[in-house]
Order: sequence, then structure tokens, then C-alpha cells
Amino acid sequence: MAKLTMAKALNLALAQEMERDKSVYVMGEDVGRDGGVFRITEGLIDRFGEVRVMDTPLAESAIVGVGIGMAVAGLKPICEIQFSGFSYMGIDQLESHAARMRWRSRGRWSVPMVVRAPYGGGVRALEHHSESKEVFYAHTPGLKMVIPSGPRNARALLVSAIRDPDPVVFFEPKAIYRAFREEVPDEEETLPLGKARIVREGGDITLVAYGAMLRPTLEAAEQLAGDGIDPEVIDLLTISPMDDETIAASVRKNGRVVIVHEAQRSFGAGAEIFARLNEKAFWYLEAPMERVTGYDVIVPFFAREKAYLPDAERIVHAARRALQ
Amino acid sequence: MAKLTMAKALNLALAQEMERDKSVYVMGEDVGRDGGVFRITEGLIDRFGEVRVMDTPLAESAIVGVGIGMAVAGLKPICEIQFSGFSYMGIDQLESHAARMRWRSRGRWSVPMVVRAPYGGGVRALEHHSESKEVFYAHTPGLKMVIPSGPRNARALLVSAIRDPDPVVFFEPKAIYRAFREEVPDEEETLPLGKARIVREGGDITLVAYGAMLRPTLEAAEQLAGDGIDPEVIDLLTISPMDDETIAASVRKNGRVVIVHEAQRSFGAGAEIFARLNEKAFWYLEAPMERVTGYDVIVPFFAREKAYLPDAERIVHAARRALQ
Amino acid sequence: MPRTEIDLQQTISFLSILDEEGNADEELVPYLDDDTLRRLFRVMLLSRRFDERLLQLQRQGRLGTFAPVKGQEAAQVGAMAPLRRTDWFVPSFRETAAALWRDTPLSGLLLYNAGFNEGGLPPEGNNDLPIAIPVATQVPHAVGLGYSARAQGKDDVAIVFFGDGATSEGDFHEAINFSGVFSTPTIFLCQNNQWAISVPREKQTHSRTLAQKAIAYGIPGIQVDGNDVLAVYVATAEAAERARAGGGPTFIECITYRLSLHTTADDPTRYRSEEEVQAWERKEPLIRFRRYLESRGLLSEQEVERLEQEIKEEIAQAWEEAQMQMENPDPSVMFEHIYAESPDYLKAQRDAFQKEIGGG
Amino acid sequence: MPRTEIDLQQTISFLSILDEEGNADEELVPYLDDDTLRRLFRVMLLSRRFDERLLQLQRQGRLGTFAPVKGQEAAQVGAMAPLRRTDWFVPSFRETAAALWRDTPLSGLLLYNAGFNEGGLPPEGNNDLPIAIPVATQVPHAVGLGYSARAQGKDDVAIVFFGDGATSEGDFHEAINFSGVFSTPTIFLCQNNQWAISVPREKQTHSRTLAQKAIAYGIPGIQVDGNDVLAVYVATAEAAERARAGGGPTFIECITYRLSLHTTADDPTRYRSEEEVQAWERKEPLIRFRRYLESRGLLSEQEVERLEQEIKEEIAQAWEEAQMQMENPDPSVMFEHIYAESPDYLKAQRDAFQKEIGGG
Ligand SMILES: Cc1ncc(C[n+]2csc(CCOP(=O)(O)OP(=O)(O)O)c2C)c(N)n1
Ligand SMILES: Cc1ncc(C[n+]2csc(CCOP(=O)(O)OP(=O)(O)O)c2C)c(N)n1
Ligand SMILES: [Mg+2]
Ligand SMILES: [Mg+2]
Repeated sequence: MAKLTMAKALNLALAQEMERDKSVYVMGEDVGRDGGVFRITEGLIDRFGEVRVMDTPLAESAIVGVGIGMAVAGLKPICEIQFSGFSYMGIDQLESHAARMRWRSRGRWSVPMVVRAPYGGGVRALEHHSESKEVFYAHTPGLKMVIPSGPRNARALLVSAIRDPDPVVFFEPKAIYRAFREEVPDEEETLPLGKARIVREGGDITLVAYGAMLRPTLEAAEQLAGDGIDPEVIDLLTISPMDDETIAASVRKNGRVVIVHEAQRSFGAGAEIFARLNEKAFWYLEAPMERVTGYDVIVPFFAREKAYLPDAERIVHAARRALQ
Repeated sequence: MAKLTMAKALNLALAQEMERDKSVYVMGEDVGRDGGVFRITEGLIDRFGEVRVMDTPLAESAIVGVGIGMAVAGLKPICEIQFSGFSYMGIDQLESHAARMRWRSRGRWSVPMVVRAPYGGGVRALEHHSESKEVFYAHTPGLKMVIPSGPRNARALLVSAIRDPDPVVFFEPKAIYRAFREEVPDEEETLPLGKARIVREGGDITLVAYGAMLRPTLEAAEQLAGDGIDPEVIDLLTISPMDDETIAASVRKNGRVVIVHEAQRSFGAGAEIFARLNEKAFWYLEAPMERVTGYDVIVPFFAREKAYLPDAERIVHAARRALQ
Repeated sequence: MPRTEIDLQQTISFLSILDEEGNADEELVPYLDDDTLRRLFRVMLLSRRFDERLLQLQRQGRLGTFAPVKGQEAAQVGAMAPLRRTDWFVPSFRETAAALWRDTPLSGLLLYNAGFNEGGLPPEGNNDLPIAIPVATQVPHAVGLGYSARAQGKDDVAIVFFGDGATSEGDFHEAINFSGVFSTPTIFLCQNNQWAISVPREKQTHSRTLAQKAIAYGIPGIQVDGNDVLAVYVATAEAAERARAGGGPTFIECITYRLSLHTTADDPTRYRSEEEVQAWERKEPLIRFRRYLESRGLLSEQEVERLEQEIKEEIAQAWEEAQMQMENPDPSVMFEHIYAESPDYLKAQRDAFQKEIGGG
Repeated sequence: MPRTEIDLQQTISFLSILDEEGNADEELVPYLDDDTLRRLFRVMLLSRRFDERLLQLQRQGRLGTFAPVKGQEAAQVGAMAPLRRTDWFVPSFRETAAALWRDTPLSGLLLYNAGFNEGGLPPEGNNDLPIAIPVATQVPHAVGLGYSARAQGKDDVAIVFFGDGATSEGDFHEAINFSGVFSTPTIFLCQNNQWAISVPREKQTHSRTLAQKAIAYGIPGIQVDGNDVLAVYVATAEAAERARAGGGPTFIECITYRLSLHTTADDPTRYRSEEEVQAWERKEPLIRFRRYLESRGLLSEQEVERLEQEIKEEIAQAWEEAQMQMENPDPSVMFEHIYAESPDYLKAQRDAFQKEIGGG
């Protein structure tokens, strides 16, 4: 048991899985010598060599596409896209092949691959370095879309993603790579994909968040609690397949709900959560569902990024609206 | 005034706009000599020459990316992607540049471009030829996403899209390219982007559809009317920016709503419509909103495609559920 | 202006063995046993006849759109023949002849073309990927497959088929460049059939040959007469041998011609002349190989007739089988194989679907 | 095996004019008036000093991540100098020196690096595109810009800058191939600075040179000493002249070196040696050009000192200006310029935002 940052916890997951399973490979831009621009793959090339830790040419579509071939042949490639804002070049390979190979070959071939990418804002980075387009992957049948929210679940979910028989897009909230530490057990730990987690139980209102947004959401919950309101907080963890049942059960109980994500609002994941709740908890809703999200603008350069990102204050406001 | 198929109506829009404005260009795979695989660009190369009607190499990212350059320099390129299922290769150019050039240059440069693509199922085509991923574009600020539903509005909307100062992704429901004809005026006609259209007024329930799904929705409306139910039918026409006010006004009146689209259900446009209605018409809802959509599977090969696509029967069932 | 010319340390050559009359350059003829030579011809003929039957059935409305292979049989069969079943075969959408060399069941191909994805299942024991429709997107897979083989200590290679048009796509470029860097055992087999739907080769790229694109990646490149099954065989065998020995990838441009339609949705009279087609009919691969085999005493008119009869029956029987499999197209099959294990919401959708078609 | 070698009808040459000591090959020196020669040096020096100041400010936490240009000044300034203001300049993220040749205000660049997108606005009258971050994605734009110029009857050209790493991307390939087919007036200016973050040139592609990639597209390609401002000038002037005359695109590989960090987030000691950097320091572009100008009597120690002073003040003043503009970073600016006309739902979001920050 050690107190690790999310960056280190992810590194631990990779190292342990590579140790355990010789078919696990890591590939991407600067993942070898450099250890990844966020150091998530640090030390792997020294331990596992250049064959299993591949510094690739600068070509996202090939990183995913070559990974698909490797996966079909029995390896388990973990492809790093340096920033999720550069993942669009690889989206065709994900949509047209990774997501379909099992179906197309009727189970004969499969693509047990993980595509990792740092995503989201909050690190004073350049344009395109704060993107949050999880919906592109969540809307694609055949893919799974996972977003952890802290060191311990990041490590456990990454292990599960690596072992999953299907392609998993794994977005790492870069704002919290090093923002805080958690106890992470030395021994292996997994978390089931497709399961949300109740982080805080409460009987007045349900707050749903994922990724880096969990922290301001918990902050908001504290503030609300200070005012005598008892919020339940759910950490989605897997965007697709979505664990709508856990959310619906909470909302059936509380009747009020706020969804938080940093992706742009329109056609974002919040809309799908609303839709599932409309289907599974409509009769229990006591007020309009609220969403606190990025605005429908291009993520601003960093001087104005804070204004774009949801924060505890906006979440509290939304909760109060929902509670009116 | 002539009775035209949608294919011919689109061809008319292109020809008239090219005639009217020398800066309008057409480019894409097989759009020249061949007149496009659906013949939408038929005859244009003979009238306007090879400089303005460009048979490009087989390269979707370049078609969009080169188009962006042309647009910045003052031309109005209309890029054809042969099928929307091959548009993912061009999505990065749309997301990273077309959508951002105005913003990035603070209005100094703009990208008045149209990216046309046949989309959707129903023509007994091969894999990837029935895709419906309008959400990818609708979720991207800076882009507009338009889907006509018949010859006359297709022509008028395409003209508006060409004249629009911003990049427009224009999906043509290929199932109805030649399915029926409508009177289309010879003289120019436009329709505002971002405006939905009430196709049938009714006081019992609201049905919202777009593209090829409008027809089964209207069929369903007839069947419901036969049973004494009076549905209002809204044709969305623009997916983004969405005219939520027209839908919300209808739902505030009727209290019950069914959304129909052929895209996969989860994270589809239906979810966003639900979300807007939740925000704008919650207190008027008398029953859970319903969505009739493609299933969350890969669009099946054509022998089973009919089972995937929403039809009048499924829409009627959903309406009855909503009316219970 | 006096400048230093850079030595590229690499040249591109052209290879042809059989001429249009079926005369062979004896120096270049590869050693192949009689059975293999006969099988080469049989599969080419089977492919031709099957293609014709597919077209008939499509015209009758029994099958959907498909891409005829007529004219490209030598390029495909010649390229597959030197390879093993464990070598990876990565096709695009026009590789019927190659698939037939791999003993892909005709009934499966028919089923596929009738709109049933069950038909796409590759034969057990073959390392064959299913058909890839989006142009050039299959190319990176062959790089990964080759990389895996080497990493796993096998000497299998991967061959990937694509057209002249595909060379314009980003995926072609990224994949072949990647392969060069990692020296993967991959054969990039380009069938330059002169057209990408209506776009002629000259408008696809401004390079004199496609083979010379190999220079951009520092890998061996060769141009061969793709209607000459022996030349294709030799070039591929050489590439495979080099790849197995750790020598990395090869780019092979086969000069051939699409004698038929792009797909059954296409009307080539809109963009190419009858004369051009006729000129290429004379360079067609079957006749010249038949002449060559006849000249070597390996084939006779009677044998060809017997073959034709055999093939006819084979195709007829396959169609019977396919039709039987088509009788009950249980639509709920669409919910299968989306994931290894179906998530709850998908099961719920399937249940709702079944209730709905049950009239629920 | 006897095969025919294909004549590629194309060679790749290498050009250098100034050696590391500043001695020129007089035969190759281009005619340039004294003012232009002095301006070349001034902009290179300005770029160097500005780069240093940016690094300081970034280290102090006043600016965000940026990509230093140190070492690549000649490749950029030499390439821009033969071009007109109406020629299209299409940069990636490291073209500070090129932007300075175009008189881009320093205050704008500072503002940009402080996280304000107002800073990205190109100077009025210049046909300059804003900075493009995703590698190689700007390359197709230059093809479209060039195509437009020709279609509109202008003889403007487009120049696009990108790195060695960018040549691996699909967009590079698709764009340059497209340009070859349509013979657009486009100059593809590759700064091969030996590294793409931590990936060395040899692991980026297996070709001996990058210049030879031109052969894949059938367009002229040339490799130049990118630390030699005169050689870059000549190669670009020649390419521009050809392009203006309708001769189509050129691919230019500038051999140079990134003497500093990839970006301020990078630690190059992880992947490259100090000796390598020192070896390249000796080939550095400013010193040799200064020596050359001194030998021609166009520059003296005093003049350099004066220049240094002037530049220092210029930078200081720009930072003053930038800071003033940074004082009130009205965040609602983020709602601007998303569309020519803001749609209703976006106006509503803006209103809600303003209410919210108003404490509503
Ligand atoms: C990415 C993509 N774009 C467009 C298409 C439509 N399309 C199918 S085949 C084809 C032409 C392919 O030409 P080529 O690569 O020469 O292969 P050939 O058809 O000649 O065998 C096109 C444009 C596609 N399938 N995939
Ligand atoms: C599409 C894309 N992938 C990854 C990155 C992250 N990234 C920024 S610069 C860079 C290396 C670029 O190398 P090169 O093209 O040689 O240019 P240089 O940085 O050397 O100027 C990488 C990988 C990016 N910006 N865009
Ligand atoms: Mg072809
Ligand atoms: Mg570089």
C-alpha cells in the first residue's frame, strides 16, 4: 500500500499487467525513452524492452490501426494517444474496425485493445489540449468508454480495461494526474467496467459526475451539506456501457438530479443520462434535471479556461435550482 | 416548377448556386466525369469546367482540409464525402480547423464550406454505407449540422448552407434520393438554417423526426389519426444549432412526445432533444418522452437492415406508450 | 546550378515473365510443381466464373452490390500462392480470387453478398481477415499482424491488398511508413487496375509509377505485370522470403486492369472508352496462362472443359447452400457479437425488439 | 535476376552555400540587396532574443507552454524572405521566426502565449494563417490556398511549415499528393530538426532523406542546409518562382536542429545527449551568417550591439503592451466568434454565464 498520484497509479497498472501477461504491449508517441509526455509509461521501456514498448512514428491513425492488427493476432496493445484532442485522426480505425472486428468475423477475431488518452482541461495547456469528446466513442457500438476519477480507481479500471476482451477507450483526466494522492494497494485490483459507484450517500438530491469533475462535485456536496442538504454523489466511471440502473435507483429515491461534465453541453453525455432517467425514473422526478457542463463553445485558451469549466459554485447553483 | 426527386433537386441547387456565384466550387471523389456515385453533381463538370468541379484523389481528410484552405482564400467549396461512413477520416479537419478558424483568427478568416454526404440506411448497400453519425458534428461547436427530408427543403437548405458564412455538414438521406418527387420552384428558394418545421399540426402528441425518418413518422401519424389521435409532426431539418423552441412549444401544448431517428439510440440526437425538453418543457410533460431509434448495434448488413431501422409500426407503438 | 545529387541507394525495377501470347522468359520462370501450376489456373478460372455468376444473381436482384474481380485474377492468385495458411491475408473488398485460393467457401461469399454478415466468417485454420470496405483502412492491420508474428517469434508474414486509389489515403502512408520503421514482415500488394471508380490512375497521383512510392519509406519496391501470374508469384515469393528472414516489408505494384464494373452500382461508360477496355482484354491474365500451360503440356482443351463443368457444379451447389442459409434471416442476430458479453441495456433492447416483432 | 530498371526521371539534390565558418560558395550566393541581408540578420536575432525572453517569462509562470524556435531561425527567415505579403503563410506551432519576418507584433505573440486567443490574430494585410497545433493538419490548407490563388488568376503561392515528425501523418501525405495532382503553387517546407519530441528522425521514417519523399508524388524535392539562410532563401525563391509560373509544388527539406526544448513541458535530457546538442551548436545559423555579413562589410560589432539594444527595448515594450491587454481577461469573450451570428441557445448560455459570474 502506497500513496500514489493517478499518474503513478496508472504507471503501476501498466507495469504490473506487462509483468503478468507477456502479450501486453505499449505503443504511442514518446512512450518509450521519454516515458510519455505525462510520464505514465515511465520506466517501462527499460523493464520490458523496445519490442513491447514501442516509440511509434507520429501517426495516430496508424497507432490505432496497427494496434488493431496486433490485437487480432493475439497481443493486447495499449495505445497512447498523446492528447485526446489528437484522437480524431484515429477515430476511423476505432469506428470502422476496432468496434466491428468481433461482429464482422462473428467472434472469430476480436480486438482486446486499450486506447488511452489524457483528456479534459485545467492544466494551462495549448489549444486542443483540453478536449473532452467522450461522446464520439460512447456513441459507437462495440467500443467501451471509461473515465476514472482518482488514483485508485484509475489503476483498477485500467487493469480491467487491459483484460477486457473488447476495445476500450480510456480517457485520463489530466487535471488530476498529479493533483492528489490516494492509497493504492500493491496487490492487483480490478473494478468491473460498466459499473458506477456511489461515492457519497444522501437522500435529498443526486449529483452525477465523472473524471476531473468529481472533485468540484464533491466540493459542492460538502457545501450543500453545510446548508443541511444531503446529496448523493455518483461517479459514473464507465460512460458506455452506462450503468443507468445505479443512477436511476438514486434518482428514484431523490427525485432531483444534477449531471456534471466538462464536455460541451449539447449532445454531451449529460443528455444521454437525462434520456435514461427519463426512461427509468420519469415518474419520480420532482424537478427538471439539471446539467452543469462546458459551454457550447470551443474550449478557450487557458487564460479563460476556468470560466469554461464547471466548478463547485455552478454545481451548487444548479442543485439549488433543482431543489426549488 | 417541376416535380423533382431529391437527387435532382440537390443537383439544381448546386447548378444554380454555381451559376450565381463564381466562388462556389464542387470537389470530391467521382464528382466530375462520373457526376457523383448518386449523380448529385451530374452535368456540373460540363457546365463549369474542371477547375470548379474537381475530381479529387481518394483522400477524405485532404478533401476537407484542402476545402478549408480554399474557403479561407475566399472560395465556397462544397466537398462531397462519398458516404457519411467514410467521413471519419475528415472529422479531424472539421473539428480542429473548419469549426475553429473563425474563432482562432477572431473573425479574420472564416470557412464558408459545405461538406455534403449521403447518410443513413435503406438502400441495400454494403457495410459502412448506412451510417448515421450526425451527433459527431452536432456536438462540435462551430459546425452546423443540417439534414433535409425531401426534395424541396433539400434544395432550399442546400442553397442556404452554401451561402452560410460558417461550415455546414449537410447529410443527405440517401434512402429518399429517388423515393418520391415534389414540386420544386425554378426560381431560387432558401430556408433558414436552425429552424424546425411543423409538418402537421395536432393537439394530442408531438412526433419529432428528421431525414428519411420523416416519412415513416408521417405514416405513423396517419395511422394514429385513423384511431382518433391527433399528432403534431415536427421535421427538425437542422440538428445543430437546434431549434428547441419550436419543439418545446409543441410539447408544452401536447405534453407527450416521441423522437425518431435512425442513428443508434445511446448518445444520439434524441437524447439532446430530451435534454432540451427537460429544460424547456418539463412541467408540461404528462408521460415519459419516447425515442424510436436504431438499436445500439452496428448497422446490420442489408438482409437485416429493415429490422434495425425505425418504421411506422414502432413509432405508433411508442406513441401509444406515451399516450397511456 | 551546381548541387550535390543525393544517392538514394535504391532503384525500382519492373518484372514480367509471361507475355500476352503466353510465351515465358525461361530465365525468370519460377520453379513450381505441376499441381501448383494447375491449381493456379483452376482458381483463376473459378474466380472468373464465380464473378460472372455473382453478376447474374445481382442483376436478378438476388444479391446486393458487389465489386467484380474480372481481370485481376493473376494479381491475386499469384500473390497468395507463395504464402502459407498461417500467413495473414488482409483483403479489401475486391479480393475474391485471393479468397478462393485460400479455399473460402463460395456459399459464404454468396451469403455475404446477399446481405448476411455470417458470410464474412473466414475459413477455420486460415489467418484471414474479413473484407474491409473503407479504402486503405486495412493497411495498418497488416503492419500490426506482421509485427505480432515477429514479436511472437513466428516467421509468418502478412499480405495486404489494396488498389491504386488507396495509395492516396492517409492510412496507406502511415501504415507503410510504420512498417518501414519497425521492419515488419508485411507485403503491400497494390493492384493498380488503372481506375478508382471513375478516377484514372494519372489523376490519383502525379508520380510516374506507384512502385516508386517505396522510396518515400526506404523499403524495396517493385512494379510487376499484374496480369502475369508467374511474375506476381515471383515478386511475392521474394518479398515473403525477405520478410521471413527479417528483411522487412516490400511494396509491390501490380499493373492490371479492372475489366468489369467498379461495383454493380457503377456505369463505366460514363468515364472510360470501350477501346481502352478492349486493349486490356488482350492482356487479360487467363488466356495467356492457359496458353503457357498448354505449351508445357499441363492443360488441354478437354481438361479445360472438364474444369468448366466442375466449376459450374460447384457454384450451383454453393448457391443452393447459400439459399438455404438465407431462408430464415432471424433479425435478432443483429444484437450478437457487439461485445463478448452483451451489456444490460443491449439485452433490454433485444428483448424489446423481440417483443415488438412478436407484435407486443 | 534480370529486370528492367525504371527511370524515375527525377533526382534529389542537396544545396548549401554558407559553411559553418560563414564562408560562401560565391557561385551560389543569390543576389540580395544590403537592406534585405541586414533584415535577414535582424529578424533572426530578434527571434533568438524573443525566444529567450519567452522562456524566461514561461519559467516565471507568466506564460504557458510554448515551443522554442532556437536553432531554426535560418530555415524560417530564409524561407519567408523571398515571398510576398499576399503569399499565404501557413505555420505550425514553432514558426516564431517566420512570423517575425512577417512583422507579427511581439505583443500579440506574448498575449497568445499568455493564454489569450486574441494574440493569434494575424497582422492586417498579411495572408497569414493562425498557429496550427495538431501536427501536419495545416498542410492541406496550403494546398487549398494555392489552388484558390491559381483559380482566381493570381500568382500568389502558399508556403506551409512542418517538422520531420509531421511527415509521418496521413494529412501530410494526402495533401502533398493532392497538390501534385492539381499542380498547386504550394511550397512544402519541412524543418527536419532531427527530433519529434523524443523520437529521432531515424525512427520517424526509414527513408534516407525526407526530401526523397517528393518522388512518391512526382514533384521536385530538394534537401538544403537549413542553418544556412542563403541556401534556404535560394531553394524557396526557386520553388516560388516555379510555382508562380504554373510549375506546381516543391518539397524542401531543411536540415536543422532544435537547439532548445521541444516545448517548455519537455525535458530533452531524457532522450538526447549533451554532445549531440553541442555538435549542432557549432552549426548554428546566426553566427555563420553574422560572419558572412561581417566579411562583406555589412555588419560590425557596434552595429550588432546597437541591434541588441534596440531589440531588447522592442521586447520590453511589447511585454508592457501585452500585460496591459491581459489585465481584464473578460471571460465572456469565449462566446465570441463561434459562428458569424450567435444562435439563440448560445446567447442563452452566455446570458446564464454572465448572471452566474454576477453571482446570480
Ligand atoms: C475511405 C473510403 N472512401 C471512399 C470509398 C468509396 N469507394 C469504394 S471503392 C473506391 C475506389 C477504390 O479505388 P482503388 O483503391 O483503386 O480500388 P479498386 O476499386 O480499383 O479495386 C471508392 C472511392 C470507400 N469505400 N472508402
Ligand atoms: C496530431 C498530433 N499528434 C501529436 C501532437 C503532440 N505533438 C506536438 S509536437 C509533436 C512533435 C512534432 O515533431 P515535428 O513534426 O518534428 O516538429 P517539431 O516539434 O520538431 O518542430 C508532437 C508529437 C500534436 N500536436 N498533434
Ligand atoms: Mg483501382
Ligand atoms: Mg522535428
